[in-house]
Amino acid sequence: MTKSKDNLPTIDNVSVEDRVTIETGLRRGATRREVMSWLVASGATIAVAGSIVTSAKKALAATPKKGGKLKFASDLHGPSDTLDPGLNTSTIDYTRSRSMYNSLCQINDDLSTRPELAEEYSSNESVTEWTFKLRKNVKFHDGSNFTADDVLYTMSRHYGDKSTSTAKPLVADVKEWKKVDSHTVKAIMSSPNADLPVILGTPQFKILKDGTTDFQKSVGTGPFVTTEFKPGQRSLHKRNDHYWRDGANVEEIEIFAITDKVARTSALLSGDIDLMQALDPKAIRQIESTDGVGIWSVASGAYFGICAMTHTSPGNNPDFVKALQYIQRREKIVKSVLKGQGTVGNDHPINIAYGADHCQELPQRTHDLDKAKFHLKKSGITSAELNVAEVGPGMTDICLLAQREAQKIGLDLQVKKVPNDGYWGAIWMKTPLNVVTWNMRPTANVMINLAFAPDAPWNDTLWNSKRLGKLLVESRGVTDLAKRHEMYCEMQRLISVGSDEFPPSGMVIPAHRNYLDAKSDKIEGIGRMPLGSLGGYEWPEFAWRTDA
Amino acid sequence: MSELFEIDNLQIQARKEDGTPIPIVKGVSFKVKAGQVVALIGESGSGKSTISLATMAYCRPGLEFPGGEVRLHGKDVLSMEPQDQRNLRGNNVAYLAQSAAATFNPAITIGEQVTEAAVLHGVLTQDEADKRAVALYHALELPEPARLGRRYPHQVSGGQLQRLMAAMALVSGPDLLVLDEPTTALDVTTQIEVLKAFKKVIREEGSAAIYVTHDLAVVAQVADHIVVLYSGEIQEQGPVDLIINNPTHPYTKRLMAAVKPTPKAGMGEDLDQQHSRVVPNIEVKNMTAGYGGIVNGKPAITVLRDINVKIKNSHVVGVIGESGCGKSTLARVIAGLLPAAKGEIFLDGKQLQADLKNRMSEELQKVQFVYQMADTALNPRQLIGEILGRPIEFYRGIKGAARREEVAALLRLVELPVEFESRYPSELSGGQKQRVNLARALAANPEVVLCDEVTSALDSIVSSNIIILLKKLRDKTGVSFVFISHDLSTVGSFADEIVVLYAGRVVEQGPVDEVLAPPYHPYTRLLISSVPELRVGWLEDTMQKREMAVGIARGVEITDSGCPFFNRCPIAIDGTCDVDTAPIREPSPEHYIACHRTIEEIAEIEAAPQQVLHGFEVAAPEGDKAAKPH
Amino acid sequence: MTDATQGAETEAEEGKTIYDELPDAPPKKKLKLSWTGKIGVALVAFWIIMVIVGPWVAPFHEADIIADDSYLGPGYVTEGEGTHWLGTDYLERDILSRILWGARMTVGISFIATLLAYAMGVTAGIAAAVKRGWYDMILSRINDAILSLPTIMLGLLIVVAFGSSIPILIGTAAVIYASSVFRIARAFGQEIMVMDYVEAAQARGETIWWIIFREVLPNAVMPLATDFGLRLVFVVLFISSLSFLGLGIQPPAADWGSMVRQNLEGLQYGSLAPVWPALAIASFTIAINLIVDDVSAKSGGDLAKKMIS
Amino acid sequence: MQRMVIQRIWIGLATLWVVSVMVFIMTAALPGDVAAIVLGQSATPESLAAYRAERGLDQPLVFQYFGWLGSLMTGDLGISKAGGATISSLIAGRLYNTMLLAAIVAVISVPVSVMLGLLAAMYPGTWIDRVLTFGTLSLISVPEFFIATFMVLILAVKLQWLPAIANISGDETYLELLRGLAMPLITLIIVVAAQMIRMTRAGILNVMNSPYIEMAILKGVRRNRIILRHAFFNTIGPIVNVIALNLAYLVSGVVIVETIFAYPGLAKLMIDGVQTRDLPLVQACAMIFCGTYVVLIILADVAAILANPRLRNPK
Repeated sequence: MTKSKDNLPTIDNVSVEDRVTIETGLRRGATRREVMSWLVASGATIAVAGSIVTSAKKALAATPKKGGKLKFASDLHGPSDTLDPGLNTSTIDYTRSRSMYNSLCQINDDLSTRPELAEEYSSNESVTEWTFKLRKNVKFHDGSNFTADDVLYTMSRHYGDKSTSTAKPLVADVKEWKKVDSHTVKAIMSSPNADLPVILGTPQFKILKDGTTDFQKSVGTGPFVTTEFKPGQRSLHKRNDHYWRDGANVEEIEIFAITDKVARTSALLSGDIDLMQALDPKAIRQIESTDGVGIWSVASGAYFGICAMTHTSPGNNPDFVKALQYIQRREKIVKSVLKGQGTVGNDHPINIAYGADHCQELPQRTHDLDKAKFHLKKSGITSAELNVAEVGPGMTDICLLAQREAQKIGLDLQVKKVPNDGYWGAIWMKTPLNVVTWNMRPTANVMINLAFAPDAPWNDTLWNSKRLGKLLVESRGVTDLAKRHEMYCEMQRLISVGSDEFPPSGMVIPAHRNYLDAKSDKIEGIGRMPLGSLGGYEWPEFAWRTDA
Repeated sequence: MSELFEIDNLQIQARKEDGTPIPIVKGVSFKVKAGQVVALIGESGSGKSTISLATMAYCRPGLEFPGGEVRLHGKDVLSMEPQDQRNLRGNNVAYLAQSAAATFNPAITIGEQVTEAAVLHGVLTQDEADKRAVALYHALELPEPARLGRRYPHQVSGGQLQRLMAAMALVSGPDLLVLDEPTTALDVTTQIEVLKAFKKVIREEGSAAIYVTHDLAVVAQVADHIVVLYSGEIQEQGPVDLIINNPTHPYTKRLMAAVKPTPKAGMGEDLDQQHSRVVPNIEVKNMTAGYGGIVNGKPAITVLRDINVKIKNSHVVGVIGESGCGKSTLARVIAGLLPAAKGEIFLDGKQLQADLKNRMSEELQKVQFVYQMADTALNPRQLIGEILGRPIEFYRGIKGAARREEVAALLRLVELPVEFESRYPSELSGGQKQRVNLARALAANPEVVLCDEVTSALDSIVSSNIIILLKKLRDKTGVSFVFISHDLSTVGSFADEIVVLYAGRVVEQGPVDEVLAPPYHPYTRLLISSVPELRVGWLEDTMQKREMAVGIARGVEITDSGCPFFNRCPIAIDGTCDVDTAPIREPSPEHYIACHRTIEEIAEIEAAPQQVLHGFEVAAPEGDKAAKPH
Repeated sequence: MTDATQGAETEAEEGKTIYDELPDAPPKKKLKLSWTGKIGVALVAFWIIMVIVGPWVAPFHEADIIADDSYLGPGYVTEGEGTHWLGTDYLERDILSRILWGARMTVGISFIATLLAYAMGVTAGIAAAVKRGWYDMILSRINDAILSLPTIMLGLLIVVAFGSSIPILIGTAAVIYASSVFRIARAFGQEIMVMDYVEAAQARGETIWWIIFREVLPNAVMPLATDFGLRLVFVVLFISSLSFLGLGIQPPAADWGSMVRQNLEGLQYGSLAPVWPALAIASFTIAINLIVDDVSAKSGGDLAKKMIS
Repeated sequence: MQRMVIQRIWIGLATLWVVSVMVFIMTAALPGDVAAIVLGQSATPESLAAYRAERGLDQPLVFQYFGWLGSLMTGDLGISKAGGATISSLIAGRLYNTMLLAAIVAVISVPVSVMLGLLAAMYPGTWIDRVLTFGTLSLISVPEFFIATFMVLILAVKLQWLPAIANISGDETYLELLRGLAMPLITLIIVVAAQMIRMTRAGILNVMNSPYIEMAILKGVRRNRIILRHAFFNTIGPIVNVIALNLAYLVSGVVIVETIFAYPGLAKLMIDGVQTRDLPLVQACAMIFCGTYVVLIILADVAAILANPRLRNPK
């Protein structure tokens, strides 16, 4: 049984900005006509606008039902599965953490923040000190009360040599965590940072019980209690009946992984699972043409990058990098590789998904073999080896496209496929030409800070731009939006084009990908927060069954 | 007598690649009357086995029946329905193959295999069949008939297996018995044993038989009628005494000629004294050898004890004994293939290392070994030219054209056409292969050639030709031969000296004429009288002889103390022979007999042949002879 | 001289002229292939030709991403490009072309790998049979060790350690399958070692190498040849199962195994994209097995046919 | 025979040791270590150092090996370097699953395939033979992941008869378990049965050359009896050997099936172990696999001896 769905855009595939406008508008109770008029004004046809609004309404309309069991299949698991948020690296970890812990602050779909375990939070004028008022009468699964000590303990795990936290750098600029009283903590910053709440909303900063060390069966304050945890096999999470707020709709969640993507899709199609992460773009057609299931695609700033290390040949030659950028068939990649579930990239990480910080002024780089030939000639380079691992669905194919184009301009680009495991340790940032993929980060500043700041530990191309570093720090304090936009625009230009005195970053970013997952129609309440799969891993608390 | 069985203008053919037929049997016809034994004789390749299988409407894969009839009770079996043919096999017509060892299924008990046919064809119930089998075991004089059925083929001796084959064939009381070379592979003593048994049961069962062999002497003992075959055609046929006593056809004559004469003094040749030397070529001094780990000069399983043998150059020393007596081992020890546990070996007076790994190339070159089975001795993937050329090149460093010349010379020497150098062993006949096998040894320009049973696996005609060749070679090359065989008459006709081995010990040795003339060692005696003569009724006569009484019935027992032949010796002295090692007597220079009896005693016993001083009456098989066919 | 021997001699002289010694058996027929066997030979021949000429007869380059869309059905025509006789794959490439190019990878690599495996396995195996003792002991243990681990595991270990370049792939397959070859070769070797002609060579004082390569090996060729066929099939399948872990032959080079793998999604909505390469694999491996079956167990079959129910 | 078995056990232990060394060296040779893999893209020099210190990865490899060997002697499999769970807890359930699957497959496939093999050998060249030969050929000639996926699409996605995955957890009813296992079972049975059928057939036809078979024919023995009584008993040795190897494969080699059906078994676990460089885990699996192999081979030899009177009761 297949049915054809009309190809009109739905709320799923409008830009984040528009979406936020529409949804907030509708929430504020704007009429359908009002919202449509905004859209039409912004250049959409009536039909388009209509379908968008309909889908948006549908998303908001229904009220959650309680009960039922939900089976979620992720793409990767193994002996390294862990319930230690500090070591979380994979979707399955994030999702499990989200179901059993809470954060201080929670990130909204529009990337603004709202309080979670922190009742309220505020900073001083200069944004050098943040104060968090903690919720009272929140209980951990073992019944003990949540207090400031738990926060301090949690934060302490992200500092010091003993710390294995993967998020250390994010909070490096917090000088000290201070306990004011049993339910108040202060964060003293070394430099102003307006983004701290957002950062604390990222998975690694889930709040643990003071003194937790055994993560085989750990306790949190979250909506679900972990009743079974077998690394690399599965975990069961029962609804937390004493949850401190009204959440957790389904009775139980089973979380495991089906590593074979074909099998994963089949499992969804056959109804053996309700929710799957990482849908292979190849399979979209099949999902779309089958009743009872649908794709869940969230536009985001996540991107594929080809990194030309700037400290060595060929990446230290700006012309080579330009050639590499001009041979990218960006539209083709979005169409053929991503099957439409993505947006073209402009060789810098900050796309429209970052809203105001995105720089529309910067001209879109296009596929131009003549320019490419010209720059290649200028660089005098004729062959290069590109190390590729399938770090994201389609990475290899993107490189294959590039390889074919490279041939046309007389560049012998050898694509060397390497296994995923060990890639980050042995290939990435170590070989002259390699690939990378980044999830979207809550703010442009965090994103650039992670991957482009001169002192960033994960500076993909070892690109050292003092100017960028300066802008990055300054921008954090700036509150004037126009000024701020200008600064971000310059950063994006530096990364993508470079300036007269500084070469570009050596990053080639041909495309940004949507988070492409799939779900059974029976499951509602999946959010659209664009920082990770299935609405930034936020779904466990809000998902519900229509057939419950 | 009615025509029980009739073969009428039988033709059998193979086909070439392109499908053109190659006739194997070309219109053969003969009859078998009830109770009659017809012998098909001829050398291998004459099609006699193929014909014998045709009696059961069976031919080997790749063969086919283009024409002719095979009638049993007047009914043609070739044109029968497959079902009926099957009911025929093992029921009306039963088959005894040449090698029982191969034709018994290693995984099934003897009893089941023997009774199978009768039970499957519904001739007998299992119990009846078992009873009958036991009866046949008795009749065939097999040991422990009651328990034999529960044993597995590998647990009984070759001779016994051969007789068990007979039981297997006879169990369902067939009208016709087909025996394909049933005794060829056996020792003379065993052969007699088996022949005797066959003849007896065939007589008792009253069934007709087709007896396929190449050995006229054997035929003379068992057959009533003889059919002489050559390359798929009948040369001559007629009643046994007619053919035996005055053969007319040249081919039959030739077969007669190839029959081994009774070994007796003077059958050999006086050797010319050319290239003789004082130092013997090879001298073996009180050597002990065997298998398994050696503990203070004594191997786990001792095969040879205190052997002393001299081989004068350009002499032929024949080593004789039943299988398992250690004669092959002796050759292997001399060749260094099996290091001796104790004792020395001298080559031209120089002591040889026990293990050939430690011998020098020229020592290896001087002593060459010829294997019994040319099939396994010649690498099937090497051309004759390579097989012969390699030792020439290896030992004598002759290469290229010179080497080819040498090879050609060798081929001429062994009377083979020079073209053979570019053929593979599989393209040669058994005799030709054996010649190549010899040539390879000669290729090394050796001083001593050790021939291990080189004629045993061959037809009488072929082997007699080989012997003739060997004699020529000895005279031409002046090489010394150690000629190992279980066939006394062959040895007698070729050797200058004879060493008689029994159970790993030398019981008699000396110049051929001395050894083959009285006084004999009792064992030598037994061997001599076991060689079948080309004379109807010889079997019966010889079975009357005293030495047969105990000699045939029993098998070899390796003993540590006393004379190993004790249990088969008609003149043994209880309490002495079984306890003390026999003293060495020297009736004449260089002629030694190891026996407790003095030469005189032996002589006078020889004079009065019939009384048995030790052991048993002629073993009469106990149990019911009344096993009649239904 | 006695009459008997005298007679024998003269008769024999004359006999030789009239009656030559007869050949022991009717001339052996060389084995003739049955129709199945012939089909096998034809198919194998076809693929071997493709290994050589594939890229030239293929309508497109294996890496051309030119079709209008992915998973197009057989016979679809892309304007200005040409017809995709077998349709297109997930990345809008022409399947027929990739299969033809792939022959080079799949058949070629497997073949070389198997050859290597034999070179190693047979030499070591027969050497073990000839030398015996410690040499045999050590080799056999290492061999058991390799055999006892799942092939795909070893594949993973080696390929991940050294990267999945074509030489590495070949080496990996060779090493892994050399161990099973070793086993067989050793067995045959031991059978042949008991033959007198080997002992004769040893008695002559020949070197170990002469014995291995001139006496033993030539006699093991036939049985090993049939095994070679089967082994080749296993290698083909092994390499395709490596591609299941993404360790097989690497893109854009097409090999049949990874083609099946990468297009599996196609199956989910009835595209034949993964079926074609699967057929290619099957056609090749089945062909080889048909030949092997024909060559081996033939005589056994003949005798078996003579059985009457 | 006892002597032989004991000797084999020693040889087996030697093999186990060789394997442990081999696996250790190979795994250690892989690029990146547990820390690098686990922390992945978000690793920093500091966090790497901290992680290594925490999991005792900073000791020299040789120490690690002998440490492992030592604790193995005391029956302790150690702790996963990746997740921190004890190896035994990781393995326990999966070992059961693997053995369960292997056992069921064996119980079904062995008798069936031996019978079919005999059937094919009984009627060589007939349609039965050709069908069996060609059928088995086709089945061993297609990658198993193709067979498996194909089946999933038909039986699970299209017809929705069976679940597409078999991530059994032990709390299913027998029916659920059976339904879940159905497709993995079918796939594996197909794969191993095809092999064993062919081997059985070949083995029998091989024996058919021997003179004692001709003798049986000449005794007028029926076809079935020739095959079942005369030929089969002399083929048991080789056949059992093939069976043993196939069973070993069922325990260790079924990665693909485990992956496609998300079946929590050992093979996939070992792959995961390798991919995370989790030495103790990899070693544990390797030991289990090698052990199984050794035991099966010994059993095969014993069976061969029991089937062969020549070896069973010498003169």
